[in-house]
Amino acid sequence: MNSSLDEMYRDIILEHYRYPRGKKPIDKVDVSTAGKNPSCGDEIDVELQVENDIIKNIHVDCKGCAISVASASMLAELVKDKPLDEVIENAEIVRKMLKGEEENLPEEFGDIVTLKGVRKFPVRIKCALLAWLTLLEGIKNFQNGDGRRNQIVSTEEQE
Amino acid sequence: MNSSLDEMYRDIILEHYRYPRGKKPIDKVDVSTAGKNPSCGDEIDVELQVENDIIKNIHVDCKGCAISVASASMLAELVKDKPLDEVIENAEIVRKMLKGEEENLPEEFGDIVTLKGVRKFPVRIKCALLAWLTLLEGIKNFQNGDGRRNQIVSTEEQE
Amino acid sequence: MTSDLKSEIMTDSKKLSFDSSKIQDDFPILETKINGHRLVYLDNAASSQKPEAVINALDNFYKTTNSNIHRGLHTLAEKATNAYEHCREHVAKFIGGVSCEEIIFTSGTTESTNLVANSWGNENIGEGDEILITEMEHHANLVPWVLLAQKKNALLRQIPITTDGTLDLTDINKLINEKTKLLAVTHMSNVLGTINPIKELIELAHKNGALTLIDGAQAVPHMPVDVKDLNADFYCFSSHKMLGPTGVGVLYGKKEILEKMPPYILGGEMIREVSFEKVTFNDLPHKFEAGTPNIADVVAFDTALTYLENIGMENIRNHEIEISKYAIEKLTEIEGITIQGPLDETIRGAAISFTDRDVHPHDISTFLDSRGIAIRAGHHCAQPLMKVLKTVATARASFYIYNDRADVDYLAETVKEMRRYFRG
Amino acid sequence: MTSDLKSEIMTDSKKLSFDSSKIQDDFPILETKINGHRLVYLDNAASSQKPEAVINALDNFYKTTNSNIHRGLHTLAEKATNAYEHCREHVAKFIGGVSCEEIIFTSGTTESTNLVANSWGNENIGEGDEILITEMEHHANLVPWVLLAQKKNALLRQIPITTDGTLDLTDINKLINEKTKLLAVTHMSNVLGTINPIKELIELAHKNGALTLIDGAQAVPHMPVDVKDLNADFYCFSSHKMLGPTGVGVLYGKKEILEKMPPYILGGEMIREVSFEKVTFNDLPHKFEAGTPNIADVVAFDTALTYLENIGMENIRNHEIEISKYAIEKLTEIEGITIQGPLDETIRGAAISFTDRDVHPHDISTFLDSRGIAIRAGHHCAQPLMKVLKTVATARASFYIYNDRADVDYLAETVKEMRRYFRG
Ligand SMILES: Cc1ncc(COP(=O)(O)O)c(C=O)c1O
Ligand SMILES: Cc1ncc(COP(=O)(O)O)c(C=O)c1O
Repeated sequence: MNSSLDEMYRDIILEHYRYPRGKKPIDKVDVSTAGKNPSCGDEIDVELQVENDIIKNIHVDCKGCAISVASASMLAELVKDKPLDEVIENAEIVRKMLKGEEENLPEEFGDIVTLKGVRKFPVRIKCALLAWLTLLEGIKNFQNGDGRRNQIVSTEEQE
Repeated sequence: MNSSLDEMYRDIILEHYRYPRGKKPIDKVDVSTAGKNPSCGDEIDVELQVENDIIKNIHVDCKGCAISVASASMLAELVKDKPLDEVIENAEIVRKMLKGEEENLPEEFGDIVTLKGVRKFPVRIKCALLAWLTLLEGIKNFQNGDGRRNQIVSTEEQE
Repeated sequence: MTSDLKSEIMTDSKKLSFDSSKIQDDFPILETKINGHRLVYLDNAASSQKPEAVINALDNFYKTTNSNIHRGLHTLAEKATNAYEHCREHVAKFIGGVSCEEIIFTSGTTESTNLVANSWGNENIGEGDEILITEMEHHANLVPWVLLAQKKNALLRQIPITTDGTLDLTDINKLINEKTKLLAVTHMSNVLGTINPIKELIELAHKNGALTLIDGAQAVPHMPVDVKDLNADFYCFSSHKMLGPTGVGVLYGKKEILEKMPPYILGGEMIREVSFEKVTFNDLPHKFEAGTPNIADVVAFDTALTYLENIGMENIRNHEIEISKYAIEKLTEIEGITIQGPLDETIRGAAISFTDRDVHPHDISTFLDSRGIAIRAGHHCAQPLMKVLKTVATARASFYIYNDRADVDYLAETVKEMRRYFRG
Repeated sequence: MTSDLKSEIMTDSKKLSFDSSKIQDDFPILETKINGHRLVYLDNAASSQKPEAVINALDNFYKTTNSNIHRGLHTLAEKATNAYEHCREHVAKFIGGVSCEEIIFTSGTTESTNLVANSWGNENIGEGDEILITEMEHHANLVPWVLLAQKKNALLRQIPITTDGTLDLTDINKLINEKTKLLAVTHMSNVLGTINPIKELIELAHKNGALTLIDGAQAVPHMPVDVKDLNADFYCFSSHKMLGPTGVGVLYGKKEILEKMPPYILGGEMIREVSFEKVTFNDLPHKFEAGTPNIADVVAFDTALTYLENIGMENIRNHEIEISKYAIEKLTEIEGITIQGPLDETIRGAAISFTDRDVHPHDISTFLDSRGIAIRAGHHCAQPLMKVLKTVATARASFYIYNDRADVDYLAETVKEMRRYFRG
């Protein structure tokens, strides 16, 4: 009973939700982006410290539902110490998985595969996407020499 | 079977429709009014020759359905040689009968009582009213010294 | 004329391209008795009847799925949202495979044309611009343009009609010119039945830089329509004329045009973010669908589309060509009766207007009704056309999938009886 | 928590002012199973469920009466017209005995407010004028005024709310002043449940020469409303929130005001005469009802009104006072849960928003749904209010006639279970 509920809120997700990673503020901020999900009200701030096109440090502050918080927490775990280009590819893989266009994730994605359960709740896919879209926007701005652009990303424009 | 149809199109009505009275043009026109029923398209011209506040002569030209033509024909028959004030009262009685507020008509109204059958067809009441409302408007204009006013009466405004 | 005649001549109906008498069984209302006679419903251009499947779809929605949509996270809200959006996909496919973002649900054709007039028209029509319509437009595709032209000091021009009820294209190259900003034309006339050469007109309009709006209220129910092939910029129609419920209409618009248009009705669901000072709008198509939509009726409209597809729009068109031909034949045989509109069944639909030299259309209608036949009489919301036709009203018999040759025979016989009745 | 609890505590429901469990039998959808549980539908502020009588009314209309209305002379057209107009009379009586000319059918509350903004507002709001709303408005009674104020360079002002979720009337004599042209206020908040002191506000507005529009979408379904006694100039509500079908709304307007207003949607039925140059409009209420209306749903709405009257609006109000009191009691007992809106059940309706200190409303909603409970979570189309409440969303349980104390108990137990689930 309620298998789809428990499939979405897997223990791993609830664990990330209760104890999100990346909460610790970082000293040096090279990229700063905010994202939101207007229809749900989820809000996120993503900050990166970038050295030689590698994410040295990440701070994520997400106010939202369990899914958006857990997804942001998993993101923080995954992208630390990775080159920007690889992170962009990773984000694309997650987007595809959430949309049902990708089934198997590389080993290194770890817990992230548990976000699959969201697919049974189409309205919640946006929540899981929020952190990833915000990160992508930040990287794009950074690569355009505009890492601290003060524009808020909205999931509804980007999906 | 079809009793309500035959009640509306009584033989007398069909007879008036086939051979309408008041068709003959008159020489001296003191009052001239046009009326129409925009939703149906019925149109009527009523012309009066008035002497000492008495309708000496009447010409009615009605293009419309059997009911509006017959009603106009009966009107022509009834009002000839009558004082204007009495005609106004007569028209009011007809209006009341058509609206179901009056059951018995004075003897002199003759065939007009057969218009009662229209009450079973509410959309057609306007047709039966057209000639009477147009006549009333003409008399009103005449009494205001404006018998040839060029404004078209519409049943939909007046009902 | 008794209803016995009906069954006698029923056998003829086999000649039609599908079996209308079988289809009749799907329409519960056709069992109704009207003034002691079986209902012969020939008022389809005003509104069609509904098959049991559509009525059941409504019933089923309210009994199993009903909920408000879009913003809900619970099971019913999701089911209702999916059912609603499924119809949008279906409509998009039905009219030629356009994108869902290009399908806006309205309350009817009238609201669809008004949306374009108020949103696109208000921003894009200016002084001296020309809007081109035809002399055969329904008020829904006329009044918004009359008033917009007045408001903007623009010129409203009309393509005239010939005596056979088709568009007179003699001066078309003057009528469509570089000042023309919009061509708004009916695909099929609700009075004359005429099917207009829309594709050619659209091409000509585009050559002159004008946009095009097609009033498809009478076309989509009766023939295959591919808005992509037509290359229409806007295309409007109503559910209730094509077996669906009342209260639902469609506006198709090309995405790049819709995207630039300001919203029309303001409220919930059409905004992205709002404060007391600032509003940002939602994406297409939601930008144009404010408030709680007519959810249940949209869901049931989906079923109506399926029903029509199962019969096949091509078959429906063929059926109506046959029945028009037969009806025109039968009616023109009757002394005193004149058909208003083209007599060639291949360039017209099955909405057949006629007048009687001696009897007013309202009397015709009342008489036919006493024999169980529902037709419409009046100006059919096309007053300017009536003036062109030099009449105040016509009687109109309009046929659909459940009508057969027996219905035509019964109509013709009853018209004859009617003439005897009134002429004495 | 299993659904057994539900039947165990069912006995309690007798204390309510009428027997909701009997009423439940009239609503077929309530037998639906949601994720293995009986449906407990607490999303009534979004849309209510429909009794069998209303569903049957639709079915019956399409099977016996369906036709387009007004212009038809045949039997079905007349029957359909009568049925449609009968509902208008019924609505006129239902809201206090106004005239039929003052009742305009729209597609919903949203279209009703937009009609007023576009027709009355566009003509009567000018630069420097003030429109006064409140901080608790639904987007339907907010966005039209934000954009109208922008367009006209008018000022949009808001009556603030207090921390207990009622209107803060401290500065009301400044907020309503001689510049105020319109006061547009919700009768009952869809988020907070607050019932506003409409009658006093209307009086104050009138003293200052302003007109008043009341958004009654949440009030008319739940309590007796007499627009004459309130002396409202405009009053709007939706059928789908009061047991009726989707796609029908009402705009009540005082006759002398409606008469002066230009029409809104243009097309058939709303005009008297039209040529290519000139248009004259039909009488009220038809002037505002262009095109084929949502006939079947209006006819079924009539049945919804009868159903409500048979229960009695006073009884419904009492029922909801009782159930609100009980729900507030039960929910406030739960550690971490905060009710948003007044706690005094006598000044509020049964739309009860709450937040959880630890769990996001969307997670609450998804969890409750897994147990068969339908609530809504989000901004409820009241984004500015969310800002005032310093939250991004709330969870909202909204009750109606078929909900009983057992539903409240089950909700409270499931909320507790939900907290255990998410907090670990
Ligand atoms: C207070 C209030 N006003 C207006 C509306 C809009 O009603 P509708 O969506 O039926 O147009 C709603 C319902 O969503 C509401 O709760
Ligand atoms: C050609 C045409 N256009 C527009 C309309 C208006 O459609 P609706 O009344 O559904 O808005 C009609 C139907 O009456 C029509 O026949």
